[in-house]
Amino acid sequence: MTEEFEPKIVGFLCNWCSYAGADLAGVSRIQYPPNLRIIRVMCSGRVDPAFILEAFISGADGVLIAGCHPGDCHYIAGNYKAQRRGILLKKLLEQFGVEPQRLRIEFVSASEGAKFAVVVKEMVEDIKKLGPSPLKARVEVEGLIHA
Amino acid sequence: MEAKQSVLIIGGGIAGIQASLDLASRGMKVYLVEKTPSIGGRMSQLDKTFPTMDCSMCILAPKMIECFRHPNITLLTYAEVQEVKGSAGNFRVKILKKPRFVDLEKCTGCGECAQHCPVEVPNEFDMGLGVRKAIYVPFPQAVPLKYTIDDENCVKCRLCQRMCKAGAINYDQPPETIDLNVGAIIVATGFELFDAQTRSEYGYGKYQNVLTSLEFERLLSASGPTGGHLLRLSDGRIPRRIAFIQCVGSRSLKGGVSYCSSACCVYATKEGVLIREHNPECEVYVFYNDLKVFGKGFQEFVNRAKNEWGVKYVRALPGEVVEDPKTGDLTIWYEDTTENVTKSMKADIVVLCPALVPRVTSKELAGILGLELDEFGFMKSRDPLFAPVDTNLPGIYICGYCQGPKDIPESVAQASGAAARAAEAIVAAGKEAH
Amino acid sequence: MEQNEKETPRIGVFICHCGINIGGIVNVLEVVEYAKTLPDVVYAEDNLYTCSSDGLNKIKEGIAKYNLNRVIVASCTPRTHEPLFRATCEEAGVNKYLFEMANIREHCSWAHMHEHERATEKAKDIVRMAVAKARLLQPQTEPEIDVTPSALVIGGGISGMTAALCLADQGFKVSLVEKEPELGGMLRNLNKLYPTMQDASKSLEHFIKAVKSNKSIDVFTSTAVKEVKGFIGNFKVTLQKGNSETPNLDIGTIVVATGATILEPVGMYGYGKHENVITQLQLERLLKEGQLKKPEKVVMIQCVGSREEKGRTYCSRVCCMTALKNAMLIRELYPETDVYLLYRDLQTYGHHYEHHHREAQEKGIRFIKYVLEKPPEVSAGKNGKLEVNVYHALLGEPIKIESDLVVLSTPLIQHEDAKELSKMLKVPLGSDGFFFEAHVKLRPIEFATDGIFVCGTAHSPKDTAESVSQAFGVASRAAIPMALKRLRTEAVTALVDEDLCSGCRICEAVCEYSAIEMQEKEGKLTSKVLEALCKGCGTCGASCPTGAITMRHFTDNQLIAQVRAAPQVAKEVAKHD
Amino acid sequence: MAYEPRIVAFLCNWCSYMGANLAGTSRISYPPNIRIIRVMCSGRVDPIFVISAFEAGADGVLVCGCHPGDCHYVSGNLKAEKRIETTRKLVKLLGLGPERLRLEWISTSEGGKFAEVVTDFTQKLRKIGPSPLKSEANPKAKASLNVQEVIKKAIAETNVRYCLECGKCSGSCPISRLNEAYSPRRTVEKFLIGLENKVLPTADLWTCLTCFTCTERCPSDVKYPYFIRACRRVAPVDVKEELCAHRGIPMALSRIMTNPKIKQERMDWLPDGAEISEKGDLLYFVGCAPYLDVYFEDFNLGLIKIPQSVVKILDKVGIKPVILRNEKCCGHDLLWTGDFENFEKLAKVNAADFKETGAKKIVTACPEGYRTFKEDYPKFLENFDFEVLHISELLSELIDKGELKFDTKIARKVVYHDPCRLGRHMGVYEPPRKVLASLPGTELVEMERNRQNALCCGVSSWLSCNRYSKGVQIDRLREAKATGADLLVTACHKCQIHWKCVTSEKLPVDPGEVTMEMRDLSVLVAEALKLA
Repeated sequence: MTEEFEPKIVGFLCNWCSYAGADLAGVSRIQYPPNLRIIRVMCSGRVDPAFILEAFISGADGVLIAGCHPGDCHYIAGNYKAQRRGILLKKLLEQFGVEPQRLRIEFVSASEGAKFAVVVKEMVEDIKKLGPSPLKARVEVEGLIHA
Repeated sequence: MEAKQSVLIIGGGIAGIQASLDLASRGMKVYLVEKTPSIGGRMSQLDKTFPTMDCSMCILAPKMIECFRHPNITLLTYAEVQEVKGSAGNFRVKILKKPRFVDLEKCTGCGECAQHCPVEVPNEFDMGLGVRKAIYVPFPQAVPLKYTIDDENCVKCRLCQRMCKAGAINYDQPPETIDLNVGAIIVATGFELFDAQTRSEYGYGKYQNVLTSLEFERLLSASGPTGGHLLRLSDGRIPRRIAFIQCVGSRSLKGGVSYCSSACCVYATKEGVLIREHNPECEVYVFYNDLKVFGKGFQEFVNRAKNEWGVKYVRALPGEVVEDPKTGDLTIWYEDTTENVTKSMKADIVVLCPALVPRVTSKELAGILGLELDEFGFMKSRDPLFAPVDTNLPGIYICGYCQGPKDIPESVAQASGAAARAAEAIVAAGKEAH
Repeated sequence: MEQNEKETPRIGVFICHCGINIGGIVNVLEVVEYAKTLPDVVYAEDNLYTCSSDGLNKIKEGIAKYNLNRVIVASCTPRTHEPLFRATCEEAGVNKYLFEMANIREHCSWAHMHEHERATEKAKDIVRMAVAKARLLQPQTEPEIDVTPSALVIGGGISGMTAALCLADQGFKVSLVEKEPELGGMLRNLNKLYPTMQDASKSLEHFIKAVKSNKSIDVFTSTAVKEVKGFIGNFKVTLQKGNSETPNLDIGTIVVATGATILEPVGMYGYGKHENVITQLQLERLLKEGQLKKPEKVVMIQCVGSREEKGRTYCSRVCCMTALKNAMLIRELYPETDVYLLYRDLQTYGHHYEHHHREAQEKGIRFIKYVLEKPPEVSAGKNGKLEVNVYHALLGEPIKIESDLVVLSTPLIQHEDAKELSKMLKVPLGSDGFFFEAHVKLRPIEFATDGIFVCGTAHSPKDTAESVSQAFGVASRAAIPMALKRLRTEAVTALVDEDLCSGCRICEAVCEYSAIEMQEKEGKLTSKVLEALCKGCGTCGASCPTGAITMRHFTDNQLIAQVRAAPQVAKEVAKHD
Repeated sequence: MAYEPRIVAFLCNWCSYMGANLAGTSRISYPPNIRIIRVMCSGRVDPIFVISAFEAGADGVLVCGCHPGDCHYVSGNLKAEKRIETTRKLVKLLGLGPERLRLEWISTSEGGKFAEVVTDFTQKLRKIGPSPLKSEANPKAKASLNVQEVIKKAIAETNVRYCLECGKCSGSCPISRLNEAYSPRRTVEKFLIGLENKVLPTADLWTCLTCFTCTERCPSDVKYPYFIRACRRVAPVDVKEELCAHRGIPMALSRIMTNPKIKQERMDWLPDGAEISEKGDLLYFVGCAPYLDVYFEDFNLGLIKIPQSVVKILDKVGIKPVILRNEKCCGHDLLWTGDFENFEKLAKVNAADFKETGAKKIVTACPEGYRTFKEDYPKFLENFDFEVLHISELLSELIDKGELKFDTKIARKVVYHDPCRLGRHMGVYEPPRKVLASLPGTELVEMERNRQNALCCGVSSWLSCNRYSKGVQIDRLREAKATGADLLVTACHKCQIHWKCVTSEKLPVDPGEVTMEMRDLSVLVAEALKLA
């Protein structure tokens, strides 16, 4: 099929800031490409590395984790922990041959609808450049797809 | 709900919200009256809050929604207190509910009406910098998320009525009077800005690039008229230098109020830091007299602003601001009192920090309630030392800025204080009854 | 609660047009048809406004007609509408935690208004993800705990006494603990109180009498808190008087009102070297006892040991007003005495204090601003006088004052023993040494740990009026759980699989709410969640190496199911079935 | 004892002084009434020498120089001739009699002529009789005051004690901007911490323009100009005299007028046919126009047109104003230069004369007089209860009543300058604008800084006329010019004098940027009524 590659991105958004930010983007009718699939978590600290790997294995071309700005975390410091894990995880992904740019960690506050849209736009463009996730290819070849 | 167990709270800002939640969550019935179409008050207009730089709306919105959802809280927005009779334990209150011309039950807040409304008017929420329609919600996170037709500007084209699938528009909606019976009353009517135009030497209202701090707050806000892009309104240019002027009308024995508004030094610092975040190229100068850093973490915040963010402080209240009519650039004349030299500085935007003053309407409200005001129009405490939230009348309590200058945490703590006193009064009334 | 697992999910999906907000962009009917193809979906329909009362009835009818045990509404954001739909489900007998929301407005139709087809595809994906999670949803109950209607107030100063009295008058029992033999705290040292200039000791008498005579208040003087166990509503507190230990108190909520003390400026400006260099507090006492001999020239120095570049950086808030007050008292006492006030920035905030400043100006107090870089110098001068040299920053000139009394304004600082208390209560101290509240802006007088509150100068320097204000506030916050008697706690909490738990304590370390404690079970150390304290953020779950911890309502398999559903392409999935 | 005139004579060193010597060596006798002061050239004789001689009680003043053409300094004597002419006019206005001032050419060889001149002058003065100023004690003498007390009182009364040292005053002060050394804030602060001696003997005390810009803006309501005025009263006089422009002639004239015996001849300006009354409801206070018109005649400002216009306008609406033929100075300049004693004397005399006429209303075309009568007299005198109007107020009243009809089109773009005394001192901003706006054909434009923010014309009370004040003047003219207007209207004589003065000197800027046609409000109105 000749149609342009449209990456699938899985986004983990914390309930208190980033999810609200995404809401605001919508409310303010700020347009961004429809490639993101949002999963709401109470706190970005909840995002287990396993979820992220799972996303890639399931065929995601990119993963976004968005949490409150430092200091804003509804749970005091969950967002820091997410941040720290993210950095480690990028290294890990490289081991798997997944470009670290496919994982993006962002602070998006409830008032940053515009920023949220920008983040998604950028990510979609970046990943379009990278092409489909190598992991996805492998997964399909090795037939590890979850029924 | 019997009168003794219910409380009337006047003012839907952060203080009124906190008092409402405190009382409601302990099982008391609360009527929260707000004269605008949405609760949220001043705090909802702020971009960030000092000294933590919390996003204001992020931390406020959940509380607003909690108020809306709480089974013990009845929101009476777009409403005003008309008459109060009776005494502690048993007040009889008349509330005037102004017509929204929109059926609260039917309106789903989808916004289709506003999308098609042809009338654009300056948006109060953005301090008039942005525009809204004649049918509007004050801001996207408004609570309740219900639309209101502002009668003055509506041209009755009925487009909204045609667009509204829910059939919520009702041009014939009459004003409504509600009778309440409450055991206690809490007043939390907050503040407004001193009219910066009275200090004509700064050219506010005459020069487009001279703004008040609240206008500037909206200009900084991601949800503001420029979507958080820091631009000059006169020509859309990116500012290279922004100057803040403190004490515009405050600490003034003439042409203003004699007290210190208490928040300006630090919120100017906050806005200064935000500017540097937006655009590190843009210089920030804060012209002050005494830097008021008395609050928890304030001095540390100012130190960070100086050392980490490069916000510059000049001990001087400028004499005047003059615009170059060709460029719209502003020249500030001042004496640097620590360098002992009088000089001028060019700036792209000048932000005035006007005195924060009690609501003009508080006089009228005090009249209705029978409360005493002090010389500035603040609600008077029974004893400024040991009964700060009590008034001359038992059963009526005050909190937040309407009681005197304070910042958000002080307002929140005091709101809880007023709630405690209201609860006490109700417990006492209960005892008498038995 | 696990018994529902067997029950096969019967999912109903209600998709909202939201007028034309969704319907105008997303092909809702196509989504409805798609939803019907998804596993365990037994019913799907579209509504003009699902949130309208008519829409809500449709949900109830659906539940009854197709005996649905899972409900999905695909419309707007759960942040505003979830509670409404949850309530509807409960009314129709479906546990509210079996409701899931798919946000196809804010996150879809509004964000992709010009791409109808792809928006529709995305809407389908979002619905599919919701279904994936809904299939695994479990009903939850919000556990309730009892609350002992009795408060512990630590500290018998003006804050503690105010809080105690207010709590007592709200009908609660109060135990007031003061480590000194007398109630009163800092006020016992003070002379007059600004702004009203009333007599500190007179006001204090009145309060102490009120506290002692209040039947609901037990006063423990010369007493310290020895141990605190348990959690909100159910604290067990041990007090110690001398070396006799009192029996445990059952406490519902705790108020920390331990106050602050004043910095002793040893070695600063010749304090300790010249006996006519004293602190503002010593002057206060001299004035109180009428012991101040007539000085010719008094010099007061502000910010002594506060607002420093490093170290004690904070402003102590009360010193400027205290100095102004005492300067005026001296001028009233001895009108010929010149009083110089050497300040950095006058903290005459609020609507009373600037007025005092003006009064001081009328009384001829001489104000001289100095800067941190060039602090004043105090040295021995001629015939027993002191020579104060200060660089007058606003004249740019050095000024020399022959003074016979130098008064140092030193800041309020935290008590030494505060550290122990903070450990005992598991509540933090800030870098300034004062107790650190849960949220600087909106939770200023409570700790992150439920049921423990703070007020007065234990929280940060403040004057009497401000401490009293906070004390009343605390009296409300601390009363709420006691007034409710029973407390509903989070249903969305952490859940430990004790077999998998290796007792590594990582979760204990990462939890900000001290909601995890370790327990011995069959000789094995495992972590245990104190549900009353858990807020359900899930940080512990994410950091658990063995995957022993998961979250209710946001379980690993629920989230992973969503993750797996996310990247698939609707068309293909549709083909599968 | 019989009256013997005292003559003060200024003799030039090269001719007349030698002539006097010759008279002596040749034993030619002449009356001993003369006291000789040697000057290098008669051109050196400044009007203030003459006026001071009269103020000090001289009955006559004689100025002698070389014959035209013989001047050792080419033409000093001709300059003297012109200057003496002007001075004589002033002497005439003062009513001393022009013949009391005499100019003579006496060469080295004319000992005889010298003796004749002295003899003749002495006889003439014997006939005229003694100068009315003679008897008076030196009016310069001032009451001795307790400096500390005066300052303490001023600090309290002018709110200086409330200073927050924010520097808003200095940031507003037109002079501080140009003169780094000057700061109202620092001046105040020195007084507040007991360092007044660092100010009192210095020029700082005489630098303030008393323009009220700082007063207008001070958040602590510090009335700095009043404070300065009070301090000037107890400051050393010599510093002041050094800093007074025109060698202090204006103050000298004012002081002279405190003398009750003075009978001025100041009514020559009255237009033919204009009727004025002795008694009546409305008194028009002319002010210094006649003197200024003479003293600054070289500027050709036609200042005398101002009272003439006023009288004509009043006549047009049928008002025959009372005008005092021996009207005294209002005392404004004395008051603001700290000479309270002589100010009070003038105030008393004026108040008495006003009452005489039975007037209820006092109208003036001079902001200083206006301010002084409305603001200061009531504070210094008991029951000074007149309604005081500035001409612009009266005019706009008349326009409201429709009593003024303008038949001439004044097709000009006009910019109005707010004189400090009229504007910030008294809050009269709108009446002048209203008058201008109602002139047919005029387009009224505003300067960037107008009304309460208007910039001062640069000098007040003839004090501290220096490069800084010139800077202010140029700045203001630039601002006026920048509006694109072609006529600069003010309502104060002195604004015009100061601007004319600065533009007639060598300018630091291109004259095109600042030179502008100027007009007084009343004169322009008269023109619009075809009365000019």
